[in-house]
Amino acid sequence: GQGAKDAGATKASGSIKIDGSSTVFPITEAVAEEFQKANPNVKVTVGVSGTGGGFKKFVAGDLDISNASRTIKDAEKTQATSNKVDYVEIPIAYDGISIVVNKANTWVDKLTVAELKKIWEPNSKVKTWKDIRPNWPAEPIKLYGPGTDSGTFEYFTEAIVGEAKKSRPDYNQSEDDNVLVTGVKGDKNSLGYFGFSYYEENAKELKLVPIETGNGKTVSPTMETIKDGSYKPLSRPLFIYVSKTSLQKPEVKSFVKYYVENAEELTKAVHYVPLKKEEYQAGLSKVN
Amino acid sequence: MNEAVLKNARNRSTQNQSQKKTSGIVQKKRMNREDFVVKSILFLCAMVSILTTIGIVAVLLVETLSFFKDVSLLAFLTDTKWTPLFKPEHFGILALLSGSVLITLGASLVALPLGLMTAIYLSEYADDRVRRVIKPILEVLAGIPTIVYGYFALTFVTPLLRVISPDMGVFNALSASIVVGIMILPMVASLSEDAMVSVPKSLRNGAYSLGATRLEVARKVVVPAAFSGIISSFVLAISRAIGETMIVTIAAGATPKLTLNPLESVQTMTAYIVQVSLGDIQHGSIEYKTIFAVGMTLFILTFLINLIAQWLKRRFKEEY
Amino acid sequence: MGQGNWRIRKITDRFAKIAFLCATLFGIAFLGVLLYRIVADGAGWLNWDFFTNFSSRFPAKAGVAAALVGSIWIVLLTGPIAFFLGVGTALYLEEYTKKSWFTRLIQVNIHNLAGVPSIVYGILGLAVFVQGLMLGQAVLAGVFTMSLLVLPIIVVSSQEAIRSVPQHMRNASYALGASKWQTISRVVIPTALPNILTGVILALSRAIGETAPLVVVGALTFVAFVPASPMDPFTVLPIQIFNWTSRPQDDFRAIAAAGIIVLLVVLLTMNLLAVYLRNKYQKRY
Amino acid sequence: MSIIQMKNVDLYYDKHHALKNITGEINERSITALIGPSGCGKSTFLRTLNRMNDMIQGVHIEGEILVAEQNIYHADVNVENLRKNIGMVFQQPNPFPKSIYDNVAFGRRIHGMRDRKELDEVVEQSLKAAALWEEVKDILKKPAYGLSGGQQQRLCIARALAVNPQILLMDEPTSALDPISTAKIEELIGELRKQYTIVIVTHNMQQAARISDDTAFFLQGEIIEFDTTEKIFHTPSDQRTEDYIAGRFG
Amino acid sequence: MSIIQMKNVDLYYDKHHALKNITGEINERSITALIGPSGCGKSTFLRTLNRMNDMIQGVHIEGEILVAEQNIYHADVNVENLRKNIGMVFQQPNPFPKSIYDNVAFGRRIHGMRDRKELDEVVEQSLKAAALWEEVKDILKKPAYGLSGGQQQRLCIARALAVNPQILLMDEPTSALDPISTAKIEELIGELRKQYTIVIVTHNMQQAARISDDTAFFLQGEIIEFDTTEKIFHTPSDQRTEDYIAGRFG
Ligand SMILES: Nc1ncnc2c1ncn2[C@@H]1O[C@H](COP(=O)(O)OP(=O)(O)OP(=O)(O)O)[C@@H](O)[C@H]1O
Ligand SMILES: Nc1ncnc2c1ncn2[C@@H]1O[C@H](COP(=O)(O)OP(=O)(O)OP(=O)(O)O)[C@@H](O)[C@H]1O
Ligand SMILES: [Mg+2]
Ligand SMILES: [Mg+2]
Ligand SMILES: O=P([O-])([O-])[O-]
Repeated sequence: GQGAKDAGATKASGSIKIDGSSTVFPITEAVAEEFQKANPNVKVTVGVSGTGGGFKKFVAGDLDISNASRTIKDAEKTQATSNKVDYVEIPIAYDGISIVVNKANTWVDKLTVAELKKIWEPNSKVKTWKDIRPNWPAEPIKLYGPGTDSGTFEYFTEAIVGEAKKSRPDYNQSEDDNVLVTGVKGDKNSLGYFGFSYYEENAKELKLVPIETGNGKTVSPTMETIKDGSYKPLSRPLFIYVSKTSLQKPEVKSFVKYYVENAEELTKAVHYVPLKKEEYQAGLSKVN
Repeated sequence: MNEAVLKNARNRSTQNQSQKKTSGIVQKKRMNREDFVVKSILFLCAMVSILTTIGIVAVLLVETLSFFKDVSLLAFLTDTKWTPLFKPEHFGILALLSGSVLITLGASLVALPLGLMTAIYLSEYADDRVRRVIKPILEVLAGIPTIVYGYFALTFVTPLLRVISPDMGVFNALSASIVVGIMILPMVASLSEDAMVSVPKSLRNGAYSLGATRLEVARKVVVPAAFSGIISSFVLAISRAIGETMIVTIAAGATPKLTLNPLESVQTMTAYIVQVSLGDIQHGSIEYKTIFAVGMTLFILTFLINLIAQWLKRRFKEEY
Repeated sequence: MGQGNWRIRKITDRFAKIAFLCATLFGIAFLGVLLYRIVADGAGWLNWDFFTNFSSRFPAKAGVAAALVGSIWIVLLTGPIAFFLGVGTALYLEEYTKKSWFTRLIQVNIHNLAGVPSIVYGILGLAVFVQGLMLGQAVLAGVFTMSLLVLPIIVVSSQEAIRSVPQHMRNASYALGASKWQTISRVVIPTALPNILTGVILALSRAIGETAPLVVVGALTFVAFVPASPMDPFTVLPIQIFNWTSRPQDDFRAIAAAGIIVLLVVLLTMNLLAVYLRNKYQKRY
Repeated sequence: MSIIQMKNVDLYYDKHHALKNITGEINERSITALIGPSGCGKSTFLRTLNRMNDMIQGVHIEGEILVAEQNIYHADVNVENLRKNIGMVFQQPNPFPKSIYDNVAFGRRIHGMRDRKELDEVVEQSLKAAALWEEVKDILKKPAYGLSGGQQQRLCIARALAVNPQILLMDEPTSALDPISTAKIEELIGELRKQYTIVIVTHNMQQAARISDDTAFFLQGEIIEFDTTEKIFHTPSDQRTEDYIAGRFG
Repeated sequence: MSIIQMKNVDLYYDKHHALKNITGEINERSITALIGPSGCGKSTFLRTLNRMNDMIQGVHIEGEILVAEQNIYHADVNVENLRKNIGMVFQQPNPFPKSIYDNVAFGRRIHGMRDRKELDEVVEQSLKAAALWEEVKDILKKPAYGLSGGQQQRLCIARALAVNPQILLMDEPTSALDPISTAKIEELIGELRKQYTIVIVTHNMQQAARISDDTAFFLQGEIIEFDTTEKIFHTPSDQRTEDYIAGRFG
């Protein structure tokens, strides 16, 4: 199915303003597309000015919904309070972070969290593959990762290095995950991390690195391992923030309900990982 | 013919006599409202750019000052690392500055000579019909979305360059600057060509009649006479190169690094500004304020470039 | 001045001609390769639905209806506004002021504005037009922001164009009793028009390809309706294209190419008028 | 009766003293010729009469010039109207990059004539008066730049005549013309003398002698002698005038 | 002995047939005057002799022009060398926007002269030859645009003379000059005749009669008569020539 379940309030009209994270955008777009079809009189608009840019507008009361790839920060909360913007936070999906190497890389079978930390921590001594494990080649390692202001970067550093935004700086950064894919593909000694969906689309040309978590188990990111939480620690939740004032508007309310009810299916459709059913239920209850 | 002239003259005389009573040759200035209105309107137009500058400088200045409350100017100017979004934080503008210099310089090395040569070809060598076709075609290059250029650099130019120099990075300043150069090429070519075409033909004829070759006419007569326009085109093009983000972000990566090696990945000041303003960063935080400090630096940089250009123009201008 | 000198000069001249031609062809060849790749990727996706559909998560259903109309709005409104402001400023500087510290200041200013990154215009536009003038995230806010962004290009090229109008033409007009404005509007502007139009072409080319400042001002990415007035929310082609290229699926990159083709067609159509006028008025004297 | 009076006019190009203490009168409905060697200031002087020097930066004028009893350098003079009434033809042809028709119609249009028929009439009359009509009547819509040098100059004369000036300033108007066209223009000038005041710079002594009533001889920015043409050419009072005229061929 | 031979030369500006079947010879070390009404093709013809028409788009030439026995329209003619040896002075002064010195030195410099002393020498000689030295010797570094019209024209003559041409084409070189400068230039032309071949367009019949050995009379693109000046001015064979000359004043 293409996800167009009955959208309920077909009589709704008005407009719904959404803005924020580029990571969350594909999901919201999918929802908006379907909702719009069912409610032609509602004008849903979705912008992509980044989580930070979205929150800026959201806390000023300019938006109905803000897409976010992280939770709201204290300073943003303060602004929201002072502008009398009250909101609800609804998690809507997971984004797995996949570690990949070049297809021609024959030596890497898995990496432990400790090894990843050793590679990525500030002042890291790792210059060649050999510096990670002595039996790996003495070829220089080329690192690829997302730009420093993305949610992925923040989450990865927190999970691996132990503190958000702590990272060695001398890796190839790019804002665009497709560009990272190209980078890893083009470099035999590369190692990179980026959103799971980008790996999935390019699975044939990349080699996925399983992660050995604390208790000796090795996991690769898949829909299942991310969803059930076993792909730890590299999956992060995505959110939408809904203004409570806006929720009073019937069109917004029905949109949000529609969003949460259809999130599972539509999330999969755009290659993100859905939450568990009960998590969606929890979200839905915040709206009602 | 005489009759016609006479008749005409007679007509005029009667007309003149009737005119003379009402209006002498020397008339009091009527309240010249038209010129006043026009001048005022044009002045307002000019004020738009002034106000824009004031707006931009104000925005930059306020936030920059508040940025320097937290970060010392000395560290800003001497630190060699730029990691405001990292822990540990460093605010060494040099790392971004070198990226901007590298890209701008590279792009200029591509666009200025090629653009000027194209302009000379079009204005001095090409047939008028050829010119009328080629010029708009080249101008298409200015309208291609930069994201297209970015991917073209990454997926076409870089692999090509890597054939020559296999161990250059996938992200490198060279590929980005070549493509930025191509993007600004029409700016140089078109505007310079216009300036050259405006040089009166009689000047060219003067030189040709002395036995000058086309090249000599172009170099010694046309280019000097069109100098002001050429410099303006250069400045606009360089400015555009400095301001470019997308191509650089895609093809050169986003790695602030103090290096002048074009084979490495870099980040420019503008790319950084875009990255942060469209990212996750919470607006109003110190990290966010960095973009204004960077913007201010950029503003000062372009200001210096413009001063040099003005000086060049005044120094070498030839008026006809 | 022996034969040697002649030969060297001749050879230099020949060589230079070839070099100049190569330089010209380089740009064209580059464009050729670029276009070839775009068309090869995107042409297959161009069909009527592509023009009437809105953004979609299914590549096959995605279209540019909103973005196309948004881009047309932006260009159609930015063109005249930037032209008026730009040419007006250039005229003021070239015809109505004596060289003084003040005009030089304006001059340096304008050149400087050309180097300000586009996103900074976005930040300014957000503060002044969206919030200050309360335009909201509407087409008009985007238009004003874009107008400021491309202003320096038009001002600078117009100034050069106006400066290259020979003085004797102005004299001829003044001697007939024309007022300053009559001289400017009927002699200077028509004579300078071809070169002014080059600036306009370059400016609009820039305006049609920009993403970042519009995003900051509030241009959207998903809009499932066509903006019917300048006060409506909007998106533009480059934003749509940018969004598609950043998707993981290959098909989206192909429809991005199709989007680029549409954008280039809009650009060419728009340039065509300017190029036609330019060729019509261009005279060598 | 004099229509133009110069009173102690001095003109400077920045520091260069180009006109020195020019004093004299120009009679109404007469032709005044200005002669003198190249660079002596004839063109500069001519331009002071319709304030075209206003256009040149760094020009500074002292003294008074009265036209019809009014000082044209007075602050509230309507310069456009002054120039409309004092036409000018320049040393070098300077047509606009427009069609032949639009060139001639230009002046009338800016002074408000809109009617196509009237304009047609003016254009035809003016081109005829400038002895150009026959050559261009079929190509009125063609650009003026296609014309030969002489044709362009006659076009400029036609353009000046089209606005019906009362005084006509001509800076070597026939120097680019062949004898036939020159004859026509001279004939025309002769006709115009009956109603108009004409001031003409010429390097051609015969022309000056032939057509002018009065002649002013300039030398290095000064008027050496200014008298009837008869007197200047036959019994000049200044040795330098005599020398200059004597060296004549032209 | 003839140095230039025209054989059935036709020239078209696109469709406009501007020169029709021009045939004739120009003698070495002589002065040939081209006369005829405005627009008859004198300038056009002059430009065919040093191939300056190459510069104009849409020009199409048929027939042959031999200079020193060589067809200058042959494919492997060195056009720059041709033009160096055939100097040209234009109808309107066209100095470069450079200093007076650089204007005169321009030709020599492009032909490879670098030595400052030599250049100084050439500049001085050429300016003297063009009767301009006295006026400009102290302002050689000043821009040429500050000069008066006549001074500019003499500067252009100096510029042409500076490259030592063997043939000199002059398109109404004195039309912007006063009698004194004209006299000097004519005197100079008289001097140059001893070594050089000069072709001069003039509207001034006296000038043609005074200085030229041969005269060609053009009418509507054709050479009506081409003979010794003596013959043309006293016993023309064609009625039209007689009419044109008779209408002379100049
Ligand atoms: N715009 C100007 N700026 C500076 N000096 C000038 C300017 N125009 C003319 N002059 C100078 O003023 C003097 C008089 O020039 P003007 O053009 O009036 O001479 P003229 O008598 O008309 O000469 P000609 O017969 O050659 O045209 C000359 O020495 C000239 O160099
Ligand atoms: N570049 C050109 N393009 C088209 N036609 C031209 C061009 N130059 C001249 N003509 C035409 O060719 C004819 C001859 O022009 P040319 O300039 O040779 O005349 P001329 O005899 O020198 O006249 P004048 O004495 O007025 O200078 C004229 O009818 C003119 O309109
Ligand atoms: Mg003069
Ligand atoms: Mg001619
Ligand atoms: O756009 P992001 O905030 O998800 O990086």
